[in-house]
Amino acid sequence: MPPTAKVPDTKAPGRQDPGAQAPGARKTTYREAMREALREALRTDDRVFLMGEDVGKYGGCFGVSLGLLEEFGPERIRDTPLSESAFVGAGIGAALAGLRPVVEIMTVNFSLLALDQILNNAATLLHMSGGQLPVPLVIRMTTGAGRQLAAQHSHSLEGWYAHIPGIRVLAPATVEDARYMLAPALADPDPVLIFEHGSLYNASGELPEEPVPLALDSAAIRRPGEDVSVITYGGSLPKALAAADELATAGISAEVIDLRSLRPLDEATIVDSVARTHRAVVVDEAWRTGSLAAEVSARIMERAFYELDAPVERVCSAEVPIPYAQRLEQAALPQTEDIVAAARRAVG
Amino acid sequence: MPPTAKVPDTKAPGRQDPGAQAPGARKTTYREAMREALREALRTDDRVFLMGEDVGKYGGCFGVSLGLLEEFGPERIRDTPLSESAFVGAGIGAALAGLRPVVEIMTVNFSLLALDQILNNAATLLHMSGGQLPVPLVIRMTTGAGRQLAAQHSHSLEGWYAHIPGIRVLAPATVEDARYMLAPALADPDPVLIFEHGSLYNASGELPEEPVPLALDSAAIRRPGEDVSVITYGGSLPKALAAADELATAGISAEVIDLRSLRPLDEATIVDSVARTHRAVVVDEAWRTGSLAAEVSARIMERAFYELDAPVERVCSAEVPIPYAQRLEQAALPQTEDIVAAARRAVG
Amino acid sequence: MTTTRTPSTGGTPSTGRTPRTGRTARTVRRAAKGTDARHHQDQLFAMLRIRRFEERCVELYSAARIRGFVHLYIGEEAVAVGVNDALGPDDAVVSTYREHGHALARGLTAESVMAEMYGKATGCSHGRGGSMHLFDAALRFYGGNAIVGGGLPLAAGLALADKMAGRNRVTCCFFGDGAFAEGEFHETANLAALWGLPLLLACENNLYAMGTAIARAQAETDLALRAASYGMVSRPVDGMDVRAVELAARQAVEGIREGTGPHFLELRTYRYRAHSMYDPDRYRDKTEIERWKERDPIDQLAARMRAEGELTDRMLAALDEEATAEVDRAVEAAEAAPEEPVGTLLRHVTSGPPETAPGRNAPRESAPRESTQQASTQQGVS
Amino acid sequence: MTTTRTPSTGGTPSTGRTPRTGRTARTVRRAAKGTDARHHQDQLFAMLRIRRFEERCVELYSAARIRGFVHLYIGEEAVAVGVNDALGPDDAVVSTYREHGHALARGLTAESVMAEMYGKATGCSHGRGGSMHLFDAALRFYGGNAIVGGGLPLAAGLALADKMAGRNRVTCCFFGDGAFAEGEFHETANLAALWGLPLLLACENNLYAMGTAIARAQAETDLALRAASYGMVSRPVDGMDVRAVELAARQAVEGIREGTGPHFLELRTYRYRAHSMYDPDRYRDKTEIERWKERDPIDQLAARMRAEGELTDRMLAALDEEATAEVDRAVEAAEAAPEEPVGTLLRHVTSGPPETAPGRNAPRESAPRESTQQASTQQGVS
Ligand SMILES: Cc1ncc(C[n+]2csc(CCOP(=O)(O)OP(=O)(O)O)c2C)c(N)n1
Ligand SMILES: Cc1ncc(C[n+]2csc(CCOP(=O)(O)OP(=O)(O)O)c2C)c(N)n1
Ligand SMILES: [Mg+2]
Ligand SMILES: [Mg+2]
Repeated sequence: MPPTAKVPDTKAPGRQDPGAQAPGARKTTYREAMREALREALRTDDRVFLMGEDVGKYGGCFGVSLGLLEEFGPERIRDTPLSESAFVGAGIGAALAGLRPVVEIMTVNFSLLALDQILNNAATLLHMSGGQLPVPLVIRMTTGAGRQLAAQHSHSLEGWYAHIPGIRVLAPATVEDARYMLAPALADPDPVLIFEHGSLYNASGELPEEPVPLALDSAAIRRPGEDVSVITYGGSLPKALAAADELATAGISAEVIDLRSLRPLDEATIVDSVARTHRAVVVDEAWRTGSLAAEVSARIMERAFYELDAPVERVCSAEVPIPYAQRLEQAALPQTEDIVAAARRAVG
Repeated sequence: MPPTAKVPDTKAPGRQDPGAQAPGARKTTYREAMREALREALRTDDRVFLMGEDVGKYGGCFGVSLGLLEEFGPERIRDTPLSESAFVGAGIGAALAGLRPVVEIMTVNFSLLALDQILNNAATLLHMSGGQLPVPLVIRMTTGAGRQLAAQHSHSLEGWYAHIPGIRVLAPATVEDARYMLAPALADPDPVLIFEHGSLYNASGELPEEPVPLALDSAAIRRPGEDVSVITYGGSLPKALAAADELATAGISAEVIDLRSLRPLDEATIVDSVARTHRAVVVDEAWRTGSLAAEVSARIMERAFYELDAPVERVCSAEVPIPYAQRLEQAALPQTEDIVAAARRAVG
Repeated sequence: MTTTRTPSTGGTPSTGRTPRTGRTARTVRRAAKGTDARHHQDQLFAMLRIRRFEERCVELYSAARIRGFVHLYIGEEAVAVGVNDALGPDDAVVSTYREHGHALARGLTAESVMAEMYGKATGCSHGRGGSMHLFDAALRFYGGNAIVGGGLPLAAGLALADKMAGRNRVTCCFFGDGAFAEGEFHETANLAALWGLPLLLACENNLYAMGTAIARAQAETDLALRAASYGMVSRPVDGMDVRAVELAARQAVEGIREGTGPHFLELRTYRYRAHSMYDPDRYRDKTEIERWKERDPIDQLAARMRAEGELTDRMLAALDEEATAEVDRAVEAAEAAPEEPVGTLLRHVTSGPPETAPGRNAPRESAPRESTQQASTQQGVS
Repeated sequence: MTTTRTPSTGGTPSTGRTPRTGRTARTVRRAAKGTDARHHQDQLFAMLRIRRFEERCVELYSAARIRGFVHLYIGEEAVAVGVNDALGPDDAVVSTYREHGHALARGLTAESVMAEMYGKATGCSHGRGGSMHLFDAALRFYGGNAIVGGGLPLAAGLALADKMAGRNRVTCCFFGDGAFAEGEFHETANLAALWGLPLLLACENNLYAMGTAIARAQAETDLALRAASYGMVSRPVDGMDVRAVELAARQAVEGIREGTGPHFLELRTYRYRAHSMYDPDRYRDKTEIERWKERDPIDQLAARMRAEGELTDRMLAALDEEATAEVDRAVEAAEAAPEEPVGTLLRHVTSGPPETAPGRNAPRESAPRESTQQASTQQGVS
């Protein structure tokens, strides 16, 4: 018998048809889409402010907030000292006191210094206080490897955050999600963490002129398919789509699912897909052991075991601190050909 | 096809027969067993010292190090200020410089403040330096809930640590393991984390007079059985054994596996057991999503899918910051009856 | 010293949420000579109330009516009462796991605190928090934090929000001498001083962090001196003298309201009891404890009031009786109060319905939000 | 100032591991008048060597021969060279991601550093580390840390081990003005001062943390003053003057060896280049950079040596040529060096054979340990 998991009441389908663009669609980058989202939030809600290391004068360590200081001033585009614990905690306090802070941690690697604040305060205050203290805080950070930044700058720890009850964890993988996830995140009364894979900032895509109201807790089927479900998120989505292309040439029809929300997980979409394809490959840039991919695999075990024609495959990073040398780094990370190989094994 | 996991060369079976006691066995507690292990290490190796908050005059927040200050003095039983990041980092540095520190973090809850040091330095230095800098450090901490200590003092985050390449993660669940895991941990050239479940300190058990050489990376079958494999570790072991007793009265023969090592996982013992029982229940006090139980389930999926007669069940904590009120707390934690129910579901 | 700026919550329990049904004491208070005398009586009562409450906790803990980690404040009452008397109802308080005194001084009822320690539904945190996690959003009492130093960054954020919103409010954060060594103190002190935040850093230096004496934890034991190095106004205060505490806190709060940024008070005090109910207290000389008891904050204030003709034995007995009666009622109410139904286990994990992936015993129905919730969200800026 | 206590490694590259094949320069040096003059030449050479190395890095980065994050030290050379000259071969150095200068001054060869940046097998970290993670256990150069402030606790531990083992060694930890705000600085400073650790806290105050000027990050910008509040000997130093740096570092190291506990140096310096190769440097006034360049450490030392008759144009040209030649050879060697085979991916994750649960591309055979490994484990206490 499956466990008593419950599909959230607020569930609404994510956009599952990225091919169909609204007329007047325009090309932009993931970075610019994030910036537009921030600008919109800052313009429409006085309570919103952006805080973090070098978000102001420097323009954000990956250039996301460039130009915002000039428009909104140093109070609302607030540079902080190198004090991750203090400024994340300050974000929590400011949220408690009615503001809507967007806190930027440069990368997930440094977020460990603020993890106590995130787990023990942000995620916990509502419950510990018996419902008195919601924390409407958004924390953004870059994640992932692939740019030869070596062992201390290449972690994919979003899976850890997905373990924490009380927070929502998002991983926008498309320009559209980068543009439109922030507004509902800010509207959420509880803490929301947004993970932006560093390799995506320069990715470009079409954006419809009209705002797209996005449901935060549904996965999106980025490519429908019949033979195998390739389940992934964030920076691995382009690789999964490339793998699906390649598999198609070999006559294997892969369905590519972008989780979008890492907590809560959209179990229904996953299970529904596996019930159709009977095979699944989970792609996750984190180290294999204890990865989010393990959770997805376990959920499929629990909810779709009798649908499976083959064991769920995981394609993850090698269990090694990410090395600097390009060949070693690439060897450590999940690659398109690994996904193809795993899908082929699954299909048998 | 299963992934290319490799059974470690050093593998030797753990003691799988806790019933047979050596003559001259004596009763002791888990707490005393830990203390004896520390005392032995301090006596036999000058390089060993114990460092942490209140390990000295106070005797350790759970009384483990009581009396050691008197025997070994304040240099080697070293009280620290409340500075988790600094004293854990200092342990790393001292290990690099040839000492063999045992660092005590009062509880896993506070270890988040030192997580950057553990992940980015202890676990990573050997690799980043191309093999030049092994870190022979042991870190001990208490974990787990069940004593009404509420949301900030009841975490079971050892699963997070099991995600980190470069470290070994141990969870002694028996008096014997409490007594004999420390020596091989100290002999390991790499960082070893030892998680002691707070509910075990007062547990008592028999200890043979002769030292028991323990293999660190093998799981132990604490109770052989045929119908279902109950896989667990640490503070949940007593509950799993109680569940097995109860199942036995209903004619269900449960094999109880104590993982002992959370990283590396002894996949061989798990797979071997499941290949015999064809059913598995994983019990883990952590929050369900992203728990170590997910990893065990995913490994069984990958290595023993075709052996399974039913989906692997997980019995974990409810996804809620652990509440103070006794009934709520107990409702949040895995209980013997939950394990029984899961095993019954698995057996069908 | 006048009480004109004294807010009506907190340490002056004749108003606010504290039920004051002790007829005798009220009569006594009415008979008091002037404003000062009355204020002193209020302070005496506030300290007695905390003391009696915690003495009862000892008994209840031994009887296993309350559980978990319980940290007593006995001996340190002047700090909570004196500081709270300097704060207004719009100000905020962030506290520690040793926070019964702060909570009671802030105006939480003994009943709601006691019920919380019983883990009952009527507790101020609906039984989720216990002794270490008392909250009251309406009183701007932000808990209750069991991570040493964990409240400091949060307090800076509350202060930041006030500053950004142009509200002339103060956030007071209590923390211990032990917490001073945590990185969080340093990061918060720097941030607060850098940004000129309206933050009162109230360091309760009781000379020990668990079993570790301050000289074995701090390279520089003059904490006020160390704090001053951040460019904050900073001073040591006799934390056993409620008047000294109140005066220093008032000056600090005034300075903060005038925009001089964060202030630091090193409140030198002492806990008579062990660190927690688990602690066998092996690390202190018993004579040290006795010496501090000679400067007991309640005895000191009572003696001074007597000398100034503000207190008679009868008045003291009446105040004490009232405090005891309130505690009695709190215990009675807590004993009688209902427990939170197990079916509510997943409530308050998120603000919406319970999360997607509940564990065991997950109730399938979503739970309505609490009314207190509204009070706290109404504090929005715009 | 004499050089009697000058160790033979590090900033005096005529010994140690730095290959000195430049015949001209050696001849020049031999001709130098006395010990002082020779020492100054060594320092000049050491700074030139770092400068030329990093100028080449700029080119190589543009040509995509080296990758990742690269942080240049240009302008700050006097700090690395002056401090290292005060350290002995048994002392230890812990550094940051901006550590080419520290590594080269410590005596790592340009070749091993360059090869590391190329990600080659001959690199000092076997290609695992890159620019931000240079290591050399034999030289007690403990890296290379890309977490701001992350090296501080580790350095305290190295110093603690020395103190416990009764070894009269010093650990020097470099970190920036930005790192000063991290909790790790505070915790480490307190711990080191409390325990009297033989630790030299070498704070490189280059006025910026990425794009954040010090006044926008530190409530008290006089960092030496702040550090003194921990009860450490602490002083500001002109970090553009290698002699001033060496003198201050020598005094500090002597004090530390005499058992006076940790010392703090605020080395006031400036980076000419952007924070990293990614940084468009929008946050600084170009005239500010020009003003600092007028106090260039290499030019300053050269001018002083000229005035003292210790340097001629020809000598300078020869030194420069030698530095350039070493860098040329390093680049050549790095270009030619082999890459680490992909099959070694899982090597060095643990000291034993690769872990149980490798990910993709896991080699099935276990890998032998490196020989450098032995050097570092031989440092055991007993
Ligand atoms: C980060 C962290 N480390 C350790 C503990 C365990 N602990 C609880 S209270 C305490 C002592 C704190 O001392 P101090 O700050 O002086 O406050 P006091 O208890 O004296 O009021 C310790 C070590 C904790 N709760 N959090
Ligand atoms: C904990 C952490 N936070 C943020 C960063 C990103 N970062 C790298 S260097 C740097 C600035 C550090 O400034 P400083 O300490 O003054 O050293 P400098 O670069 O000036 O030498 C920042 C913010 C990081 N690497 N680690
Ligand atoms: Mg204290
Ligand atoms: Mg700097």
